[in-house]
Amino acid sequence: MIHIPDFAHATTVQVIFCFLAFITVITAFLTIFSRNPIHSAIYLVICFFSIAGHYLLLNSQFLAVVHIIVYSGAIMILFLFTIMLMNLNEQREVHRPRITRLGAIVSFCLILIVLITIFINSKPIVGEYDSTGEDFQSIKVLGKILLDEYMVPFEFASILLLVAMIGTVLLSKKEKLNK
Amino acid sequence: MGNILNQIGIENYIFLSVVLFCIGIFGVLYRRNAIIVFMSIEIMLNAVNLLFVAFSTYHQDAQGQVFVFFSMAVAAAEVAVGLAILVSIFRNIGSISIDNLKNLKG
Amino acid sequence: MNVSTILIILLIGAFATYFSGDKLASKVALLFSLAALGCSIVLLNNYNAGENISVINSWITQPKISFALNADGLGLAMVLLTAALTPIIIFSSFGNEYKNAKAFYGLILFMAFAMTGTFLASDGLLYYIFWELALVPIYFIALIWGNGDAEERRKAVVKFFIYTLAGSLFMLTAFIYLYTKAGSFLIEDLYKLNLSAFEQFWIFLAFFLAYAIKIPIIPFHTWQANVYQKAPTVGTMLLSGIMLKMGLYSVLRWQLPLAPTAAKEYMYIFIALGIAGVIYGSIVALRQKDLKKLLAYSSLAHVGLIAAASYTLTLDGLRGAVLQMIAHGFVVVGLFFAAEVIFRRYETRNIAEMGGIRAQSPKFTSMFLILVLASVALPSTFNFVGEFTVLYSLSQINIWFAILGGTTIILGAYYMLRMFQHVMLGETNSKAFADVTLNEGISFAVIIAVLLFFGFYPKPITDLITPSLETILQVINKN
Amino acid sequence: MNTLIAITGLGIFCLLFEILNLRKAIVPFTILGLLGVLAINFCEFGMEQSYYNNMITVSKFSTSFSSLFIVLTIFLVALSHNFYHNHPTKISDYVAIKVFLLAGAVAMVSFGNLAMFFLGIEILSIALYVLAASDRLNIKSNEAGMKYFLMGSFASGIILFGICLIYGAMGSFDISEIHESALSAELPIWFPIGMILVVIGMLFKVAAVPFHFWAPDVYEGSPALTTALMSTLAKVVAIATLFKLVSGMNLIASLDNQDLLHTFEVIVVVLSIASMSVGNIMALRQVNVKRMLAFSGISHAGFMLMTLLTVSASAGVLLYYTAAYALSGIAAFSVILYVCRDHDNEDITNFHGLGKTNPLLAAILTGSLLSMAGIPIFSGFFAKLFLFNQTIQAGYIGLVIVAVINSIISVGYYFKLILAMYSKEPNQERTGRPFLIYATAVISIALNIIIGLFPSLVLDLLN
Amino acid sequence: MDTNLALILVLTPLLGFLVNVFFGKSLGKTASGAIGTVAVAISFVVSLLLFNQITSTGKGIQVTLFDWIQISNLKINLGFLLDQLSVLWLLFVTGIGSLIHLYSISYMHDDENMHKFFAYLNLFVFFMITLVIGSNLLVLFIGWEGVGLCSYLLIGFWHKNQDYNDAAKKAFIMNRIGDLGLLIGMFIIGSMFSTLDYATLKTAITGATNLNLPLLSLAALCLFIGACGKSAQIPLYTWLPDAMAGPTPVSALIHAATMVTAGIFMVTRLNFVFDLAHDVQNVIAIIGAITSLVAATIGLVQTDIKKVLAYSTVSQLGLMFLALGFGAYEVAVFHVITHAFFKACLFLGSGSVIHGLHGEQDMRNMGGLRKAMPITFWTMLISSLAISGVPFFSGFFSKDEILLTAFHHSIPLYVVGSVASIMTAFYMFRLMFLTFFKEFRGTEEQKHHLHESGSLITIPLIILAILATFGGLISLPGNSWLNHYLAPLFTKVAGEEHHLGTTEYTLMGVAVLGGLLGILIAYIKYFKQDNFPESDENITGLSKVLYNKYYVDEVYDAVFVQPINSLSKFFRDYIETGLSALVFGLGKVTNEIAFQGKRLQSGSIGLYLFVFVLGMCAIISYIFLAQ
Repeated sequence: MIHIPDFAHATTVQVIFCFLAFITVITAFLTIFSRNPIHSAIYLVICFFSIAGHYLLLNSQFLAVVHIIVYSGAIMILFLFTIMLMNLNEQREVHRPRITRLGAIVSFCLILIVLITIFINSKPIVGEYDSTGEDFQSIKVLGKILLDEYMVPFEFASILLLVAMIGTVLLSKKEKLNK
Repeated sequence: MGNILNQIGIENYIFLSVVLFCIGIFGVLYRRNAIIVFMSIEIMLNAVNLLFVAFSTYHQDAQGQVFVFFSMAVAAAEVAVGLAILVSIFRNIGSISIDNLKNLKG
Repeated sequence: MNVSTILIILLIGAFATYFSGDKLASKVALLFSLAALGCSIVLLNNYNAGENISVINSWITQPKISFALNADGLGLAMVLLTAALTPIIIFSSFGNEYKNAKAFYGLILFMAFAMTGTFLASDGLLYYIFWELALVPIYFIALIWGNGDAEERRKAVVKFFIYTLAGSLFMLTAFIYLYTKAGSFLIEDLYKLNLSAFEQFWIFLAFFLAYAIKIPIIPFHTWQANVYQKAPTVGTMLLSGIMLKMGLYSVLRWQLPLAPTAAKEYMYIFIALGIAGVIYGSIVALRQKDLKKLLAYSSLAHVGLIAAASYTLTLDGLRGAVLQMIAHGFVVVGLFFAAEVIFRRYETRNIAEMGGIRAQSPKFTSMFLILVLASVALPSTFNFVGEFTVLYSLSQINIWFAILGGTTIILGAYYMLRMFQHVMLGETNSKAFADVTLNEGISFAVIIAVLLFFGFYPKPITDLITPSLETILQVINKN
Repeated sequence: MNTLIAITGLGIFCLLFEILNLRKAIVPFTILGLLGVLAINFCEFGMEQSYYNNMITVSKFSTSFSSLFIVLTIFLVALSHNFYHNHPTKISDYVAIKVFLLAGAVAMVSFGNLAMFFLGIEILSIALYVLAASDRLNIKSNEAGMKYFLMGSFASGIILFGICLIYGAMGSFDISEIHESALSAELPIWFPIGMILVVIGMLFKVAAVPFHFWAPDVYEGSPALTTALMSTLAKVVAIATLFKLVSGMNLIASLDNQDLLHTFEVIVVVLSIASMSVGNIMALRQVNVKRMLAFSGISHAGFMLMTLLTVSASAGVLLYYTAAYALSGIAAFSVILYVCRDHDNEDITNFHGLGKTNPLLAAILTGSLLSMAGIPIFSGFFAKLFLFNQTIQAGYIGLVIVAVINSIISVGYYFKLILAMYSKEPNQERTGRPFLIYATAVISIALNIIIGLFPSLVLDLLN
Repeated sequence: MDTNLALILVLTPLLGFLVNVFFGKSLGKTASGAIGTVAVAISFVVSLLLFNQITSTGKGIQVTLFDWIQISNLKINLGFLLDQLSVLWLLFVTGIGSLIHLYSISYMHDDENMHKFFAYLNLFVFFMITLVIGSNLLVLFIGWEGVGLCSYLLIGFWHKNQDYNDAAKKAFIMNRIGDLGLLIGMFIIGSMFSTLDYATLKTAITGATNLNLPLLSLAALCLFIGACGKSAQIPLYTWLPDAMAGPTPVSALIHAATMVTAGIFMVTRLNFVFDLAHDVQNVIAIIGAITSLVAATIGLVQTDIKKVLAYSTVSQLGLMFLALGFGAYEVAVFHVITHAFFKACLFLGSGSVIHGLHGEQDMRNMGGLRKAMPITFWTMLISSLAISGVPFFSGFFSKDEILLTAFHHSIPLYVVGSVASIMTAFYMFRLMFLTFFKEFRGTEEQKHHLHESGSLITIPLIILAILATFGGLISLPGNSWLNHYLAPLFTKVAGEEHHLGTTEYTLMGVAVLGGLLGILIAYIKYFKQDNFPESDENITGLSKVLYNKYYVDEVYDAVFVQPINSLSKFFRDYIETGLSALVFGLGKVTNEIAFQGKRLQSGSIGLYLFVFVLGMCAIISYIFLAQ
């Protein structure tokens, strides 16, 4: 069952969680509903920051930092850069048929209801969450795992980035056509 | 310090993620502006990342967090390629509305 | 030396023909087909001498599929039919000029290869493969070298292909189902199966669909007339002379023994269907304007009778069916060749535009008439032997079957003589009609000789096929 | 593992060649290199081994599928020479991307950890997005790239969500651990949900109904060589990976444990039927050959999905089917590349009279289409045979009958192309006999026939 | 020795046929005619030898050549049986055959295809011999269908005329209807007794204790249908008058003397079967009587000389069947023989007339030929007297025996037969008067060319006239050589001869008077009163019905031919197209679905993703929420 927080006796952590969750959801919605892409981008950044807040709440500081750097920093800048480049800030979306919106809303509700129902129906987790007390998410541990156990995927991710890089170059490179 | 999930519960993280993920899906379906659609996909990926971290705490295991790094790398690569494609479309047809992409059909 | 030799000769022949170039192709093809004929005669000799000429090699281990060729009397008889008709068909085409002849003759030999394989295969899957392989060459022969309006031909040929393929795929399903029961595709193992009546019913039906379309039995015949009409005559000969015998042969070899209970239970329905085909085909043939179409419907009527006989499950029925298959194979090839001979001179197949040929070409007329008479089963031709046996077997089941089936001798005479009258007789035609050339004459002569010889002395064939038919009947009656 | 390393190295060499200005050597070198990789891969065959904390697991399954991928890539690289003739400055990029794509593909069938799987599929996808959009001045190519990208990342998101739920249930990304704990009684519902989401994501990649809509549009819009890649390599990789996921993570047993197996099988049957039917029926009215082959690919996906019903026994069958399908696809596409090289579309009219102007190519295309239609001696027939056999043995005779009906429908459109080649008059001159295209076509159709005549060669690898 | 003799007998005509087919044209007309004639003559000589042998030994000769058709329970040999019956038939077949061949040399001399004519005639003789001497029903069937074929070929000999071809086709098809009956009869007999061999069959039937008589009757009925077709009985008789389209020697040989008697031969051959089937015998008698009456009435008003003879033939055949129906096989055989003589003579005579008039066959355009063609006139007169039953000519004895037999069994049938006989006398002499008396009514041109035919034509006429006169001697009432000769064939008491009592003599007298009455009426009407038949359009009333043969052809056409043709059209235009459309329809429906499906594939990413999400929802909820 849904664990309904007892607001009267809510702990600080619970209040923070609710607040952050609220911000996350609202800004995510606003990202979608904003007419102006720049506004969307701003809302998205806020959304990402709130997610970083969740990470902090879960005590994974390193990840939060990386998240902010990658998303709010790199990716968002990329988005904004593109928006500027295309001069889209005031572009109104052309005719958006009602059927599309209806379809979107229907599928949103549907998938949400289905997923939520399944998770509600599932066996609840009972008892205490175990806490080994061991350090499992400090930079040190993460580094060990990433560069030792997960070395191959780590290297492989470089290939992923290489491919993305070559691809982007390929897509943007002008060439002399010798037809 | 005890497990933080004792105070919040893993279910709530799941629900939050699901809601966020569905908002992402909704965005993809709802908007016709390709950039916003990209952003919606980012929301979807972030919803999953959040859940990864929650599960990582749940299992007291760092692998989930490590996976988030990969996920971020993937997201970055995708966005790069996606925007490159978008730019080239914009150069060709001067619009980024995905409604204009209906030449291929039937 | 075993039966695979024939297959190898034909296959090599197909490639050799293709690589010999357009000019030589027809001769090379003839040579190889004659070699195959010689080889099959030698094999027949060896077989009669008691030598083992079968082959069995394992091919695919999982699922277990063997390269098994078994030549019993029935198989050999059909192989001989194929081997004898192929050179005749090739030789009969010498009067025509074909574009890209190397491919044309190569395909003919390839088709002969596949059909021979079908008659020999004793592994269900191998059989199926040959069965399907035979379909591809005739598709191209009809498509590329056919005649008439290209669009209509395309339609007819594609319909033919899809239709026959549709039927055979259900057969494949049935085979696979049998395999899951028997663990092998070998015919002996399949014969040993004891299936429930329900299973047998469906298997019988699946096989029936394949064969009913191929033979064809009404109402699955709609592809036939159009394809016969549109295909080049060589293709029509291959189709009607040999290929539809594949269907009939398969009824005997596969369908009946694999589902004997169903065969016995539904016998009457299928006999009735065959006989309905006889009457229907004959009646439709009456009012055909196109010579080849008329012959196609006549073929429909004849094979209906053969099919009906096959389903009687009596030795007479099976034997009559086989005899009639062979006889019909020869006669129908001859008749289509006659149509081609006329076409070479008049460039038409429309009966209304013919007539009055007899006065100009007595030799051709005589040969044509003999073929017509053989086709209506005049005693002293091979067809009579077959038809008599067939009708006799039907009369043993129910006298009405024989009476209704026997209308073929009345209706057959009606449409064939009517056709002969309008094509050959009447006031001398204003267009000149050269009498048959030597080449054409030889083809006719060979066919006629065969028909007459076996008309009086069918014993060699009867002796050849009877033991294997008895074996099949034993399997049918095992429980 | 060595295979993966070698492939990656080869990709980097390709990039180096561009820098060293050895453009002309790229294609031959890559082909030779890939042949070497193939040899390395062969050496690994039969050695059950896992590398680097079980990140990569080499098994018969992975090596045999990897070999297939490598062979396909060799063909695709060989075809690149002529295809990118007009883009000399980009050829290294193209070839390198294909080689990296191969690396992703190999990772997808030999992963031992879901991280490798995810990275592999992303490398594959991103490479494909790029290749689809690579004709940057062509709006259709752009559109294809965009559509593929949007839907692909959407699907990636779903796969990621699935992986996340699996992790949530298992606490691990390791395949062998998941395999073991999949049968535990206290398994949270997250695992099957996650698995189903992953499966759905993969179904998107293999273009099964109802996740197939991207395929025709993307196939049509992409440059022909990319379409060849998608319809052969990418599809084969996706289905192999799907199979490995389902078998490797013990999904069937786990579902059985939770009484969900029946509904899952129903879903598979329904999707398989739907894919076959939709693919075949929709293909009937297509005039663009690539689009037609896209729908044909959808229907073949439906056929291949049937293997999921008999996971324990059908790895060999799947390998055979994919090999047969991909080889005939390569043969078909090499002819299409030849015929349509000077056209901006791939309409059937371009094929008119090919039987007269280029009989060899026409014969090869005919052969490959016959193989796809399942006419004997071509391996496509045996593929269907083994598949049907397997499925009937599992008791799904109804499914097989539907499959049979679909095979019949499929003949309708395959023969449309054959008809165009043989029964229409040529409408253009076709000059030039590019060696690599001819060689690729001949070799691939020859391989197709060889494995048709000796199916045990392939079939017994995994039995 | 016997085998060789039998083979020579059979194969000589075949050889003649082959020689004429392959070399006839180059040999020239006379040579080919000579070869044809000699071939048959040799057979005739062989027949004589065999006849000699049979009469001396009294035993039949059985010759077996080889196995022919194998059927599980019955094995059919290709073999010959030469016994009294077959040798008798052989004698007149080859004998009359030789004469007609001889006649044809002259008659057909102007025809460019004369070698073919002789080839066909030889082929006919070959098949006829096979029919007669076959040792089992199936060999008989070879000949049976073979003669049908030759009949087809010879009726349509002048193949440029499509009407003749139609007649030929009609003959063949009508025969085939009968043949089907014969086949079915054979099947029944084969399955009952496991043999088709006459000798074995006879022992089987006579020795059997509990026969399935109804089934045997059915077999007999079927066999009789076969005989009806071949011997032109109701309802299958209409082909025979049309068959007159062929050259006259053909009509004489095939359609009067030999082939049409095959039915009688077969019934006589299988007398032991028919003896057991009394109902069928009654049917045979009734049909025979009706046929003879109907044909005779039609014959009354025909104006074509050959048509008159044709209907006369049908009528006479009817009389023979009347006899068969009463089990009086030897009587029927006797009439067959005498009929062969006088009818052949009549046909050849009419041929001579037609030859003299260059193809004119309408009696309205003849007359007064007596002087120009005396030999023809006299021979025909003799034959007419014979057929009319004038005493002491052959026909008198045979016809009288039939009527006697009929009288003993059934008075009504006797009356019918007698009326038919009177009519016969009438129309025969009508023919004679119209043709040979009065003035010539043809054109001047024809008149100018009138002449008696050559000796090759007249010699056969004379021989046949002699035979027609004295042929009756072989079976004189009270002392019948024929009956003794045939006795071994029959199971019943051999030819229960009628004792010549008062009744018999009275009946004889009545018959003679009847015949004379017929002649008298004809004399009054066509000689005294100078009537001659109206031209076609002026014929009215009953005559018109008769002249148009009771409209039987039209009825058959409307009842059988037209429905089959319209059925054929219906099948072709509707059922075939319908079935075809059904198959194509499946394809069309699939195509239509595809067309609708294409609209779903609209190119919109939104839609694609929407379906994606819906599919995902459906799958997840089905798996996890369905329980």
